[in-house]
Amino acid sequence: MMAADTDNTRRGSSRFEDIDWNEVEQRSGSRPLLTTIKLGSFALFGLLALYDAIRNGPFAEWLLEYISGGPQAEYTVLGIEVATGAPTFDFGSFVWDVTGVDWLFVATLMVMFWYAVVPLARNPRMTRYYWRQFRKNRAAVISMVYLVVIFLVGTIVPLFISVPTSNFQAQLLPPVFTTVSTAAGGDCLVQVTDSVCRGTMAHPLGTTRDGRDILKLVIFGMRVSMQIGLIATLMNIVIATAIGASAAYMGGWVDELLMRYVDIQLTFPQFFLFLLLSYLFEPSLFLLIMIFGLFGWGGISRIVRSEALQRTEEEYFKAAQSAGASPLYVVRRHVVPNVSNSIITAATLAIPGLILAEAAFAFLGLSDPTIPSWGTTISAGRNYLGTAWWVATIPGLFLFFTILAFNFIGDALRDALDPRQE
Amino acid sequence: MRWYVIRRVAWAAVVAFVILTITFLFLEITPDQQVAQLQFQAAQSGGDPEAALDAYEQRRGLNQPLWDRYTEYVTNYVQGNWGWSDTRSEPVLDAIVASLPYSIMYSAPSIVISTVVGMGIGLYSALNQYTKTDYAATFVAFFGISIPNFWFGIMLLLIFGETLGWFPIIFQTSIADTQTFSLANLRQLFLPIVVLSTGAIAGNMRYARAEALEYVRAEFVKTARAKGATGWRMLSRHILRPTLVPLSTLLVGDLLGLLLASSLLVEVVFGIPGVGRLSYDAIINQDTDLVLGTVFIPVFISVVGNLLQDIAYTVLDPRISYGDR
Amino acid sequence: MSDPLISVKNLHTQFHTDDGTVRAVDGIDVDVSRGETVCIVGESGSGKTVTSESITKILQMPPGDIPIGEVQFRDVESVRELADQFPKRVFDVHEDDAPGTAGTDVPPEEDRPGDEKHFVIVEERSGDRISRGYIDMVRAPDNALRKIRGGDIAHIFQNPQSALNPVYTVGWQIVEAVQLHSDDDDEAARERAIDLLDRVGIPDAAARFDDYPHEFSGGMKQRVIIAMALASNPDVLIADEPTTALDVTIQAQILDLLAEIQEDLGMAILFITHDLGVVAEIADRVVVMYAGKVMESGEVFDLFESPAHPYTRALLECLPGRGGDMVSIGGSLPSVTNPPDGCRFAPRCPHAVDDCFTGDQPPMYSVEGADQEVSCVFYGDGYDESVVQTEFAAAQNRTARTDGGRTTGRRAGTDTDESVRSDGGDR
Amino acid sequence: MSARTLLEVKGLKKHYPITQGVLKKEVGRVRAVDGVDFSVSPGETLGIVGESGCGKSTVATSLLRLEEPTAGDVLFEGEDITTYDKAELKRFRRRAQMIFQDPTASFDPRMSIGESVGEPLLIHGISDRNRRREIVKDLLERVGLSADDIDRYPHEFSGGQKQRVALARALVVNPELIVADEPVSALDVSIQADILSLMNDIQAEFDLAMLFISHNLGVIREVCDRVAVMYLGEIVEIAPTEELFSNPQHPYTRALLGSIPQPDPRQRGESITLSGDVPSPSNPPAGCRFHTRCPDVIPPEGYEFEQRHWRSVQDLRQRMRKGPLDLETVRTAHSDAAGDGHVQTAEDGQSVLDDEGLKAGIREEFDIPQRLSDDEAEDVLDRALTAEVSDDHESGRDLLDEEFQTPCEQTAPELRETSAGWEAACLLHDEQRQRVEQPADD
Repeated sequence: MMAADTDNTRRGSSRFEDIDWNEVEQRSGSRPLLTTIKLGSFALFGLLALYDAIRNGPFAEWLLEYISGGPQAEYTVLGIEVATGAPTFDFGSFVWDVTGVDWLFVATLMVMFWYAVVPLARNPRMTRYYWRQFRKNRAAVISMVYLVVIFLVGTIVPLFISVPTSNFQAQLLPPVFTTVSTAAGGDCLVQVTDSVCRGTMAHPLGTTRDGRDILKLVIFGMRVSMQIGLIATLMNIVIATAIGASAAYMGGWVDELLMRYVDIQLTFPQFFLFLLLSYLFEPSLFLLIMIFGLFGWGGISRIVRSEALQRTEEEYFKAAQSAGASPLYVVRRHVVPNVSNSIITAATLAIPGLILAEAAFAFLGLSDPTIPSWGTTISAGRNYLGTAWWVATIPGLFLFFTILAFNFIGDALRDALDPRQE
Repeated sequence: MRWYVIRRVAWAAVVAFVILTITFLFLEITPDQQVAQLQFQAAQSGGDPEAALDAYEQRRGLNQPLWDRYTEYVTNYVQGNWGWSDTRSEPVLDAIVASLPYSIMYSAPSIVISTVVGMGIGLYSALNQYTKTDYAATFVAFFGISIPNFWFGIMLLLIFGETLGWFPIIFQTSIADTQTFSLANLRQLFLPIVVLSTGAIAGNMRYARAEALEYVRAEFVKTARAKGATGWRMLSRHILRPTLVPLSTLLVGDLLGLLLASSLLVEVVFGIPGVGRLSYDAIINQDTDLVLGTVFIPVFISVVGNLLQDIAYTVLDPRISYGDR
Repeated sequence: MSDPLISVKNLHTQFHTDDGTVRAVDGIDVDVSRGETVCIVGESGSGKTVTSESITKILQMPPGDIPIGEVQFRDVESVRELADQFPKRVFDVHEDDAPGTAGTDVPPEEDRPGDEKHFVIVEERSGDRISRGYIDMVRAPDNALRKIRGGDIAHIFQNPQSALNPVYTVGWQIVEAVQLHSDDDDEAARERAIDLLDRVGIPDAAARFDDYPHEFSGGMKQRVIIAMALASNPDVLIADEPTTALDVTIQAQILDLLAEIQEDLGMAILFITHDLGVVAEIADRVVVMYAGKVMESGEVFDLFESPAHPYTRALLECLPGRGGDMVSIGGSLPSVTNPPDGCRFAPRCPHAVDDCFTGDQPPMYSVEGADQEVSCVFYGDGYDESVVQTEFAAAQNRTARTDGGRTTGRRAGTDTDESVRSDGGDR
Repeated sequence: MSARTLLEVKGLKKHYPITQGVLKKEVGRVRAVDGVDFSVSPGETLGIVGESGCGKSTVATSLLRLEEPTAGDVLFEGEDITTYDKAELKRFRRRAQMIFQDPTASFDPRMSIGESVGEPLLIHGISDRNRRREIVKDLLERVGLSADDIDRYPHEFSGGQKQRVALARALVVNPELIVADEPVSALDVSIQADILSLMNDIQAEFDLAMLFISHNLGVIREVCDRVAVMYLGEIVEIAPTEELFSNPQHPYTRALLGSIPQPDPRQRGESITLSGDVPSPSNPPAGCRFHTRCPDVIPPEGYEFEQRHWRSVQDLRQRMRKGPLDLETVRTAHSDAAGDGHVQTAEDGQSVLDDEGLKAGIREEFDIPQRLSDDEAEDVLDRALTAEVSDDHESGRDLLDEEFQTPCEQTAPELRETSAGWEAACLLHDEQRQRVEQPADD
């Protein structure tokens, strides 16, 4: 049909009609290199986490305690956070004690790397196409830059600074370039006149009532928000995908049972479910993430199920089936990737909800008071509104813009990824 | 149709029952904070912690078999015996009934305002897609859904209460009790209503816009235009009416939860002694019965809301067959 | 000859999108006279649907926009009525002594009668009464069009599944159509609606009055839509691919029904289709569209007997099932945002010469000895029209020798990205 | 065309249960495909044509076991694939490929077309990515695309190009059978020809057997060697293409052919129009499934009918079986049929038809002449209508049922060889043959 090929013997094996199918059917395939690296990285991570759990023991301790049962006077779930043993990494100047939340966070980042960054890098053409679609929304691009900054600062900087502590030499200092009357009390580092105090570069965003630096509090708050948002959302996605896809794929009574359960879970207003569980478990940050992650997936699983049902009706699904693909192959290669558009969008829109819930809980004083979250700081500033506006305002602005940014991105992603919005 | 409604009501009962059961299980597996407190007190006052524990379990019937406790728990709730609030020294239900009016005082206007205004803006925006008004409305909606309501409340208090002094900072129960329908009461409820409505308006608007857009582009709307329908008739009959079908589920499903959660925070911020505040105080004071009671109120509202939504759906959409589900 | 009822003159309809301005309809003329059936035929992306929706402006605006062009509706009754209703927007060509604006000649764009605000154009009065004139639908405001839409000009659409509102009964929807254009009370409107349903062949019309659209089959829904269109005895029925979504046996029923109704009511039909078989079945006159331009128009027998434009020939020859060799045009539609110079069809035309690639689309030349007009340079001065009056396939084979490709195996991957997007759908 | 049979389908049935309630109790079944037989030889193209809902696509999916058939055998090279286990089925699926209608939906939007086309290779064990790419590149060029297209995504192609890619994907594992379900229906006519001739070329080159499903008789005529015509889950006629087009034996085939508008204005008005809609496959008519719409439906013995009027009387009878007639419509819409004598003025001043007028209106509604040519038949009809308008629906209905029965309703015809030399399922042909065999009967 096409121009004659001079080197027929070389091209021979590359013509479809020359494939010896009897020979092909005898052989079995090998695993690609990249998959091996991926599996290896997860295995390494698992080993490290196991090592930490055993050496520092909080996890094992907790498990033992729980299994042996019975309320004990010293019983505390908080034990998970505070490692009892030596720090995990100790290289002289760099000491990092990896907590349970940290382990989860690293795992989340690894999953994001392997299942978002790597596929995007491997399909540059598709990535460019999505980027072109996404770029049309300028607000989303700005939001993306903002979130990347928040993410990097929040993840890296806390490794090098310590949690801000009370400093009674610097109470209620205003942010730099602003002044405040000292009549209301508080100390002052730079006195302008007798009763007017000016903020300093030492505490660029001012300090709280007990003299903690707000900039540092905000940076630690970034970490908390990112951890809550990303870890809990990833847990939600994983559970929702598993439940939604099984319901769609198995159908029948499995579907009925799972979706009825989801109905019930969603009837319980999520905020109050979290509230009740938080009350009953008196959670650490780790447990709060667990509660959010284990009970927040109902809505997404419904989306996954309906999307998956739609995908199985698509012709490309039938095409793969008629080519002889096994059900598992089809689900893995066609259903999950195509549902992932909706999942990513739903997840991006779910993250702000979780961040907001954590902030609200911290504001209400229902979370670990030792963790400097934005909500805690807002709550602390509430009592000094008249004298120190900045304590409640500044972390609130960060919270607001972070939620806004996620919403903008979610909306842009929906436009870029959702075929329904043609 | 009647069978469908009966089935839905039965299902709502099942849901309520399952939620009660799950809550019971959670109570069972978590440590009882009051026990720890009692033991601590006993030890401090020189008593025997074990004896205190026994006495406590005796009093609360915790030494009975699991199954008996479970049946008693469920029957108590069904019969309206929701337990005793230690901190308020009255039955839980009485405490809730006493605080409910304060919650309704600001949430009822908020629901009405947010539904009417939100849907109105959403529809207008959909009809005028790609215009400046549409962009502005969309931006406002983003603002509304993104702003943390408790912080928003604080900021409003800071600006309009603290700085400008337009609205009172402290909620006065006496005004609410004696002059419920007075300007003074409206003045102290104004900011809470604004805070609660902002998020709900934005949510309503986004949903209404998205759904209406589907119908603005629908073929049957084109048919209606070709018939000569325009203006209000077009909007109300041909776009709003079909939009109500999907919207009815979204309004209840998503916004009810949002509204309930927001109200708790709003009450805490503005110091309104409603159910949310009651819940918050109960949590802080570790009054478990009262916590459960105040959490079950939104759950109950949600169960009923879902039931009404399903029935509304079948009334609104002639295509649904009652044979399903 | 009397004036046509609808004259589309130099109509341009555009859509503003992120990827540029899509010139869906790019300067076309179509006339429809009373009682006649005019078919606009073309492939997807030719702009035929947009043309039909521009007439009464039922397309979405924005993103749609009609920057240039006139749609004249010459129904004296409507002109009188709207002249009374919008006295400030009437333009009387005789009161104003602008030369050359009277008559049916296409006014050049810059001296269309009146200002932008004038849409009722009065050309002749006998005594005080308007006896000749037209409504310019492009400039008419929505509240003036409301009377015409459904009242004088009715529409039926391609997809009966989605053209009826699912939450209302079919009876309600027809009654609405009746009451929008009459003062009938509910009872009278109901009777009229049942009458209409029966007229279009719905069995047990009264019993089905209260049924919802999803309880009807596709063919029956299309009948309901036709009944709705007939609600106020319109002068013109615009039918946009009304049978495309239906099976052939049902298509035959609907075509029969339309022919019957036309005979009874004497209305004009503007029929949009891609199916030349349907055209041959019902048309009096045919307009062939390609990429937003008219390639050829003419009386149906002449056009099928001796298609003048190479594109028309190609369309007829590539119909499957005629027996004989299959012909394909090769290539694909030109870019809609940035169309090529010259004749739109030139890049795919085997006869194309250099003149075909320069300037504007060629003017409509009359074809000698036939009631036909064609936009092809070969009918102009200095060209031999017999060159293009040969079989398309034969011409393709002749030119194929020079470019070395085969017709069927011709690489279709040469088109640009825009053109790929363009054939995604017929907007 | 070789004499060997590649694919043989025997008594294939696919029913979908209609369930109700939580317990999924079966309350009926949709008989999408209800016993079809046909065979395809290597290198041959068999067309299946029919209206939407006739079950033609279900034949395709159930014979490839994309859906499990309810009953019947599918023999591929003599082996019954309905008994295959997973491994055997996978091997079979390499040898039989499918092409779908919608060129856009049949590609995973997130896979480059290279991956999509190479996917069957991967599934069937060619794990060497470079080798797959070489094969796909070669194949893309052979279906008229460029090797550079391999990394492009489906949205970058036009519909016609995507259908070429679909063909490449079906070819890549070198199958022996291709099932094409409406492969050109979503394309413009000018592109259809491209794809059809490409399919013809490829089929000839590789001696492929093809099952070509379409609702478009023109397309069928272009590519098929033989055609099977389906109606409501059954094959009513199966014949060599040209013969079928020139001399259709089954009334349904005739009607189908007759309703295609011809691109020639001189032939206008010659189409045959069938009345009514296709009945629901969940409750197909008894006997011959086409008898409810058949213009040639056989009249009962003892009455002489004009065929056209007999059809109309049948329509009336079928309508009356569903329940009492809707007399309100007759009153409002057919008041002019009766003539002035039958219009009376009621108490409220409105004019109302009397019974005679109503009967005339009913006749007009159903296109029955005001007087039938056969007196006996006229008498029966008149009595039935009188009963109907005097609120005695049951006896009117029963009278018609008893007197005006058609043999088509009582006996289901089977596919039998007709005098034309191929098979059709129609009692008219059975009758004819009986007449030929027993001339004394006539």
